[in-house]
Amino acid sequence: MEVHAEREGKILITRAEGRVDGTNAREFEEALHAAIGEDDRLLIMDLQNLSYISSAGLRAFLMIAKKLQGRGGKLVVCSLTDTINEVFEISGFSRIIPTHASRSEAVAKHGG
Amino acid sequence: MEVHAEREGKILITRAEGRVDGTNAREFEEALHAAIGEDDRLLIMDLQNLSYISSAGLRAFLMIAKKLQGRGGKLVVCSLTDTINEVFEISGFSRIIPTHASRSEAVAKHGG
Amino acid sequence: MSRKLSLEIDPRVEELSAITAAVEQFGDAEKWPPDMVFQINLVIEELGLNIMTHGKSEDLEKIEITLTAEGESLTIEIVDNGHPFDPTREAPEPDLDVGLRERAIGGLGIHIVRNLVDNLRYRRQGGRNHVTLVKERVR
Amino acid sequence: MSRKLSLEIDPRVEELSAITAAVEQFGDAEKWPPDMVFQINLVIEELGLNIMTHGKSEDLEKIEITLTAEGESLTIEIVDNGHPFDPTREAPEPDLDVGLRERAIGGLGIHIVRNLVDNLRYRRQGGRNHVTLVKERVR
Ligand SMILES: Nc1ncnc2c1ncn2[C@@H]1O[C@H](COP(=O)(O)OP(=O)(O)O)[C@@H](O)[C@H]1O
Ligand SMILES: Nc1ncnc2c1ncn2[C@@H]1O[C@H](COP(=O)(O)OP(=O)(O)O)[C@@H](O)[C@H]1O
Repeated sequence: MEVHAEREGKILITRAEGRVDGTNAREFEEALHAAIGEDDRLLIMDLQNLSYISSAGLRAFLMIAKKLQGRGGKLVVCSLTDTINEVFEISGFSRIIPTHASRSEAVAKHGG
Repeated sequence: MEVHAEREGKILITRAEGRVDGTNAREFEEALHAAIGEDDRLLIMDLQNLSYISSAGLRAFLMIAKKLQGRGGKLVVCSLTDTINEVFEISGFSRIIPTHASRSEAVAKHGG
Repeated sequence: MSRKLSLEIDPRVEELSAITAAVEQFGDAEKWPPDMVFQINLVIEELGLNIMTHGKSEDLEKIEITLTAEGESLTIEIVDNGHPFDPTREAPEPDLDVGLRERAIGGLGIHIVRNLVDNLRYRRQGGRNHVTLVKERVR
Repeated sequence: MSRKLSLEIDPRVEELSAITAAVEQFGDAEKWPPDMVFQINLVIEELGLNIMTHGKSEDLEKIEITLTAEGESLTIEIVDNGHPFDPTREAPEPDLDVGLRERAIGGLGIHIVRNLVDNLRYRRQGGRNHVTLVKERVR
């Protein structure tokens, strides 16, 4: 698992790569907390290269989404593979975390 | 499994490649019979690229060795991998089929 | 040919990686699509981690995971001697209709398992939990 | 983690290729050296083919092959319901001291098996032959 962070204007964009499972979900969450600066309000997580996630990893997404919501911001995800998308659907995440097909779509929708 | 035949003067040299097992030992034996001409007396089989052999394949070696002996010729093998060599040793083949480390050694010893 | 793979692991999270690798190889041999490998690993991780975290008891020694491929269906059996626990009845369904603020953390594992397999059965036998999952091949 | 792979095959020579592939994958997972993969495939082929050719009876339906890796040793169990046959006693040792002309064709399979494994046991149980082989890891 790897987390890469970059900025596009005021938007924080992270790419998650590899597997997020019970062996590394805590690390994953910590990497995200570390990437989020005090002034960040919008985090777009690009999941194109996320190959696996289990409920331990979903927990991290929820924590980050709640953290951002707590300061009036939000977490948005994009570029989910079919199976990751299925897991998000089953978990009801698609109803509470805005999900987009591509990064540009996410930026266009939430970046303004 | 593949059998390639070539000639070096009066010597017939065959290279056996791949696996010779219960599924293809008969084919293997037939390919050798087909390669041996009426006048051939010395067959050197280069086993460098033989990756696997079972007793079904050993049977073919013995048939060919007997056939050549029957006409006053002989079968010689060379370039056995360690495990093929071990199987030949266990089977007592090393005592009845001359075995050489390299093709040139086999030619030098039996080709004259 | 039918094929069965049994893995016996210590109840430690670190064993998950070895399971993942074993399931991937089994899936390769069975020519599963990658999605199916993901899903099978997921259900095994969810139930396996639950045993390690919630099912832990003095007795818990080993977890046995068996994959049996026959024709178009895959059967997974997970056996442990931790606390008796029936995932078909005892885990409450998570409430997915609330907003982000009210949304509970956790409680998704068994829900995911139920949604990904075609059949889920439980029996307690000889002091051990036996959870059996059946999954039809994904195309 | 200990690992066990069970294969159930029809008694047909064509099944050998599937066994070879399965043993190779199991060996990869266990990080066996290639020599060991060769040797394990060889002993399984020798005993498996014998069951298909010599052990054939009306009853013979399936052959079960189980590989169990634990620590440094590998145990292989081969079970069939063909004719009763005890390879530890009933197969005559081939005469390897005669010359090429007198040398018998065949009769090498069980001899090879005996020489490649560390332990070979037989029992007849429930109308089935159980042959158990143990091989310590080759380095
Ligand atoms: N093997 C088990 N033994 C005992 N209790 C369990 C077991 N597995 C699950 N549970 C109970 O069921 C609940 C729901 O499990 P699950 O859906 O996996 O979510 P989570 O593990 O995140 O709570 C757990 O919180 C726990 O109380
Ligand atoms: N499963 C079996 N059932 C009955 N007889 C067997 C079985 N396996 C081996 N045998 C007997 O033992 C002999 C030696 O077997 P083996 O060493 O494999 O050589 P081969 O198969 O070439 O004869 C066989 O010829 C056969 O008579």
